[in-house]
Amino acid sequence: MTTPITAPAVAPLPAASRWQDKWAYLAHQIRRSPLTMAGLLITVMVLLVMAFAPWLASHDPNALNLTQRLAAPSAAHWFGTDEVGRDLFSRVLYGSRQSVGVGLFVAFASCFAGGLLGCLSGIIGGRFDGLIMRLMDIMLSVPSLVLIMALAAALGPSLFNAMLAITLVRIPFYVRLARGQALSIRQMGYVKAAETFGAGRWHMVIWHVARNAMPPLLVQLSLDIGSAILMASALGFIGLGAQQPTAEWGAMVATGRNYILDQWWYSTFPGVAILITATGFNLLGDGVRDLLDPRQQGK
Amino acid sequence: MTMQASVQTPLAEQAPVLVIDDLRIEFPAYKSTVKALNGVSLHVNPGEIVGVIGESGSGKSVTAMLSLRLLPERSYDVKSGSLSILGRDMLTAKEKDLLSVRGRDAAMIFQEPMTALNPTRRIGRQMLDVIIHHQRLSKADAKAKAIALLRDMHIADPEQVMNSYPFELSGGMRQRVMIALAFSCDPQLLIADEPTTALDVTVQRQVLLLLREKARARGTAILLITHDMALVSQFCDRVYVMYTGAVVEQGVTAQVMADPRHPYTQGLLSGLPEQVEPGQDLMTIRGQVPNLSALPEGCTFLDRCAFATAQCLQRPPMQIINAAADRKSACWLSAPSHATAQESRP
Amino acid sequence: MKSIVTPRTLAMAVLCTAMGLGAWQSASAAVPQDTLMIGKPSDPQTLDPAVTIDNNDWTVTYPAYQRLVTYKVENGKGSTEVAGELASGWTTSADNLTWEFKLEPGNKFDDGAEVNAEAVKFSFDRVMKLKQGPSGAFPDDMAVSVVDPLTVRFTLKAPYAPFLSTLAHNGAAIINPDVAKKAEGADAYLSNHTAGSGAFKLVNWQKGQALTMEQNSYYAGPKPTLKKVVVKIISEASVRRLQLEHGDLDIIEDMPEDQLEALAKKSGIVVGDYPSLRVTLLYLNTQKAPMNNPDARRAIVESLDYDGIINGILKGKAKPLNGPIPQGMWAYDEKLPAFKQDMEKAKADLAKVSPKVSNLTFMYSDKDPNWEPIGLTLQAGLQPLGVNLKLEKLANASMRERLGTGDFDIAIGSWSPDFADPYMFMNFFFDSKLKGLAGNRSFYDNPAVDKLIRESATTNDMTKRTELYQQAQKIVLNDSVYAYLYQKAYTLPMSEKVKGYVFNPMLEQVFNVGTITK
Amino acid sequence: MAFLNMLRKRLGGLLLVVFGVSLITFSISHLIPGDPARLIAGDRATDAIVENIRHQLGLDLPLYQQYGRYMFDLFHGDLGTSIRTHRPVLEDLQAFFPATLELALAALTLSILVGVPLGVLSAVYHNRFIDQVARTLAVTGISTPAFWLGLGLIVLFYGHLNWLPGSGRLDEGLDPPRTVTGFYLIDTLLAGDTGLFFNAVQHLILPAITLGFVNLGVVARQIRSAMLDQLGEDYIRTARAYGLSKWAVILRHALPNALIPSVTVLGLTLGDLLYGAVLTETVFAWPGMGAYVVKSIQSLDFPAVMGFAIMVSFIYVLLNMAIDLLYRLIDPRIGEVN
Repeated sequence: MTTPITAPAVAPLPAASRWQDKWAYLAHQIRRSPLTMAGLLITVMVLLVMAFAPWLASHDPNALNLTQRLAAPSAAHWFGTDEVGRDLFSRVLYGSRQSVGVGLFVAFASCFAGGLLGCLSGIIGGRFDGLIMRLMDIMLSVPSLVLIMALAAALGPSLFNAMLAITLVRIPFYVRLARGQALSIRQMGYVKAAETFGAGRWHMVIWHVARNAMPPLLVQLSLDIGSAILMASALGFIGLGAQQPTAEWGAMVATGRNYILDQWWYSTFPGVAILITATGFNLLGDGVRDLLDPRQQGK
Repeated sequence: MTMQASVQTPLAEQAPVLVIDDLRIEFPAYKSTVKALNGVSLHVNPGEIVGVIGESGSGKSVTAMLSLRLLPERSYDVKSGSLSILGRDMLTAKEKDLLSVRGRDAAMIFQEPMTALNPTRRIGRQMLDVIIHHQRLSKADAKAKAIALLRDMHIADPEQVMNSYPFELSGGMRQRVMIALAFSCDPQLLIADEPTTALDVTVQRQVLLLLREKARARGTAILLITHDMALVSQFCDRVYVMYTGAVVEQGVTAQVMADPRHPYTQGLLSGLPEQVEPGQDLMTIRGQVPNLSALPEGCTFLDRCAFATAQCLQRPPMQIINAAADRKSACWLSAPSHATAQESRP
Repeated sequence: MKSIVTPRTLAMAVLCTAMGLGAWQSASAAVPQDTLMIGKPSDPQTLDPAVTIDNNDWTVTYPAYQRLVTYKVENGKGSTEVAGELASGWTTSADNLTWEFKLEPGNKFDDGAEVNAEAVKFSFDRVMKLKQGPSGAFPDDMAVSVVDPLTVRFTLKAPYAPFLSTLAHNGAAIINPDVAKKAEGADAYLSNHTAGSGAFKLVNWQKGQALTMEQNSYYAGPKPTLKKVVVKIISEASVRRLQLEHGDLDIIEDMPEDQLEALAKKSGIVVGDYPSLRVTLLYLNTQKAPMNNPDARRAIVESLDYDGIINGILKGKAKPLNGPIPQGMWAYDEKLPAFKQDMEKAKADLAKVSPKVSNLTFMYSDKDPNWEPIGLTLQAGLQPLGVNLKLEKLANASMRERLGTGDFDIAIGSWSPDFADPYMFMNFFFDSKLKGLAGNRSFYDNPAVDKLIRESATTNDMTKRTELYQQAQKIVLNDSVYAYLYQKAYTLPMSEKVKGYVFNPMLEQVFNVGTITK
Repeated sequence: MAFLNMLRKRLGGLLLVVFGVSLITFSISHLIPGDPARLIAGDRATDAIVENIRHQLGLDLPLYQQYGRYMFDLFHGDLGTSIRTHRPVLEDLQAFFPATLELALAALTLSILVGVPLGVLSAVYHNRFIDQVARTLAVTGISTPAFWLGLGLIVLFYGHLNWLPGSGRLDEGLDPPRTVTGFYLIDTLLAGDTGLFFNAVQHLILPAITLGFVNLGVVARQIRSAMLDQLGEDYIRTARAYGLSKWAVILRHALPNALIPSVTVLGLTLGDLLYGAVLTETVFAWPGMGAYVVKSIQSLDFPAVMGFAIMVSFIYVLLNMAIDLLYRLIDPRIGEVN
């Protein structure tokens, strides 16, 4: 490459490597991008709602009132009530615990499992690598929703099983990513050095590789949370997610669609909740990608 | 087009094709600004070959890019000064007006001919794009012109080259294509940014000779950006030495080579053996280029200079050494009274 | 220079096209006068009368085929009594084991072939040979023989009281024997086509979209006024409703109660409301602790908020039950009191159960949107009694599997009769031979009850049968074998242009398209 | 030679994938609790009836024999018979697949028509207001639950405005065109019936928007990132240095080169659209594979689910191959020159 055509790249990163400076620089980058900022704000807000749902909710989310069925939004019920008279505002708040919880769990679990498997596959190589990669090829080519639905049907419908199923289908992406990193790190030689420590030091090797493969995995992870939230709500929508009376956004939209013409609020509010939350996480994920992906820097 | 411009015309008799005057620009960065150019003044006369030499970070490439205003808009702030090509102010011109300057009045050749050409477009298409854009020629005429240009660049089989993708050609061949492209609209000025750095040593020489031959033949002026002193000494009429975004020494090449007045120029020349092959990196000056976002008050070469005095805490202006030859240097020591700097060189 | 199409012009072009199309749409024609449009949520699974046991398929098959007998229509209302359709009359032997049917001459299949005794024999032999769902309605050992071209004889090994009623059932359809000559074989052909002598025949089935039926030109009965019947598949209830409101559909099935009220207020739309025999009930697993204890079952029956369910969730579109046999079916016992919530008694009964009941599961599926709120209601009712009810929502298929194996505490279901006989509510529900999916889903096992209901099934005297069934009812009600929630009205939103619809409780989702006018 | 090698490798991969997918789906479908024979027999069937059906379907054979039988039939082009519809699975899929493909292609076209300009604008005006707007739109697309958007669109455009139809592929009462390709847009034109063609287009608009909106975000993101890469390249600077106008540079130089790496991503989104159609199809009563497979799973229709999975995997691998080929065609740098 030629000399950069923008600013001579002498200064931007602070020379000091103290962590305070790094954080200050990070904060500066986030502040510079209004979208990342918005994503961060939404995410923080959603996490707060998750944590403080019991204090924020105006009603018991599971309390039935058959005389107050499908009531329109009012001072008593800000988002109205559902078909058995439960307060929708409270249910939307509590629903964040299921929907966002699943998103976070799935993203982190599949990143961890896939990252580990990918690193191992890349380091060990040979037949093990071939086997793992073929398996991942197959998993990638099975339609994911079918796999998830079949798994959920096999294990029985529950939020936990839905989580496991989504995690499983997300794993191949991380395996490929981590393996690619592991291979290129292997080329760089210092894994070889670690290998000379002997077979007893495998964890050292894995640690080396994993630490270096981390940035792209983190980028993928941050981009994945939003889609995991959507996938969880899609499962809820077709009835394979959380079980009643637990509040879950996708299931609420699904039930609410029966009433969409006369009781618009029922599926609108949980739908908006999904939209806003997923948007927040996706914006934040975009921001993280821009920060961590070297290709996007300096442009 | 002014083809009659005599190659041997003494300097500064006609209006210069490029004039840069006291140009200061900054790049905003995190918690600071990078002061990339700090009062650059230079000019190129018609038909002249002018070298600009300096380390990376000296601002030479920024100067070249800014001449055609190719830096991304809004990424920099012009603090002062002006830049004009053939009398047209390039810094304030509308983007639309620049389009007729770029490629026609002034053309540019880049360092890496592999990436400087569109990798997925055939050479012919890329040449025709430019020729048809600037000259009202039919496609057939433009094609004939492109072939003639390529042949003129000593390319044996122009048709085949026209039909090739950049990756199918050798580095030297690609640079010949670039030169052909540069001359396609008979520009008055050609800015060559490290045109041979990426090439083999043997090819470098051929390409430069070709470039000079064609420029002289057409009366085109060249601004040659390089970090290679040997190259300047062999090809340029005049030279500007740049350091930390400013010209620190200027003059006719032979004079500068024979009698460098700025310690930085001396440093550049000190490692230069006689009959050096171009392309070798000869920088042997100790220390580092200072951070452009935090330049010292005084002379920016202070930390690396063996002759620094208390006076150097104040930044030296350009000292005129020989007004007639436009010979200047930005060192307190280069004033006539301190003309002994060269002798006292260790 | 600007030879290429820029994204901007493209976007403009797309936008203009879309707007042009929008304008064009409003000019599109409404449904023609002689076409009846019926909207239903899902595609039929199979059209083979010997295979289908799903009313959803019968919308198409019932009007395409004829049977030996059919339900009478009295004063525009469907009756549970039968009259001859293809049969002009029949005789029964004294021991009720031999039935002989005389066929009306002149009936023809949709290819012009005569409907004769051979066809009847072919159809019933096929049902009994395939041994799929519909065969369950007929006695196992039934034999069919041709006496002459227009006389057919059924021979039973044991008396079977509901026999005549079962012949009006969809599975008793008379099929054109020529289907055996079809290249793909009769079974494959019949699952996709109709081959009957009914007023209409299927002409086109766009899978997942629509089934188009046209008049059978050989139909011997009075010529229908409708030329065409189209069954559209539209899964979203809200979309079906919008299409009815816009006049794109004439009749829509399976609407949630909550939409009916708003729908009824729209001009040009009538919501038909018919007393039906469809009962909704809870299966209480009598073979699994703690529900094997009658006191635990009684507590469930007493803790249910019947009023809240009927008036809240069902918006009053249902009637409370007082026993296994719903109102409108003979042998219904009007002297029994309706079920009522009684938390005090429930508490007392629950206290008798040891060990203490603290956890129960409630199994349901998404087949009926009311099941979930009912589960939530039961959950809320049991909470003050210290019982934690876990709701388990399954795909309908998985739920049926577990119903069959008895892997549940409490489950919910609906049941509508296939033929007009209390046999559907007593023998299927309580006979210890029919445990599991077959009907006895509470896995009830009581020899005394078995004896009463089996005797009733083989007796021909209606008064005697009623007496036997009412005796059995007392025993099972005391045992709280099921929790009877409600008897739901059949509601059918349709355009007010549709005239002459006759509802028959045995034939939900079946439309008398031969006599409907528009 | 390189091409033949690629083809051979891919075909080998295809066999492996079909084998693996069939094994996985077969195992899963037999893990799912549920007895298909019971389901067919219906609620009131006796054990004898169920047993008979089980025997007819070969469900009483040992598992390995069932799998063996299945694979044998598979290689003879027979995907078995659907338990739910009683029809050959292949026939069912043939009936439903064109509708899904037509919808997915329409959604892809729509998302490209809007997503590419959006991505280009976003990259050209990097970090400026237009970029923020375009990115917000893209992220919103990715974050919108399709089932929810679809319902909203129906209520608005069909329910309130009555501009566009809300379900199905044609108006009620219209007879579909004679099946040639199964794509109504093509079949109606082949039949020369423009009225029917426009009707089919109208029906396609809302579902395509619903499905395409999600993909729009993916496309815009990909194009933005690829454009940013290209705009930073030296040849862009060259083109500008030779006086080509900003948009000439962007559209003639940067965009084609940004599209080359994007072809892979965009092509693979077609796969996502095919699977993603499931929910959209349910909402719009679109008679495609999505609704079919959801119902099949719910009714434990193993042969149908397996047939679907195998066919989709097959398509996925074929799609990959096609993209590889396309890539070779449009990128002169990959080829057999060297």
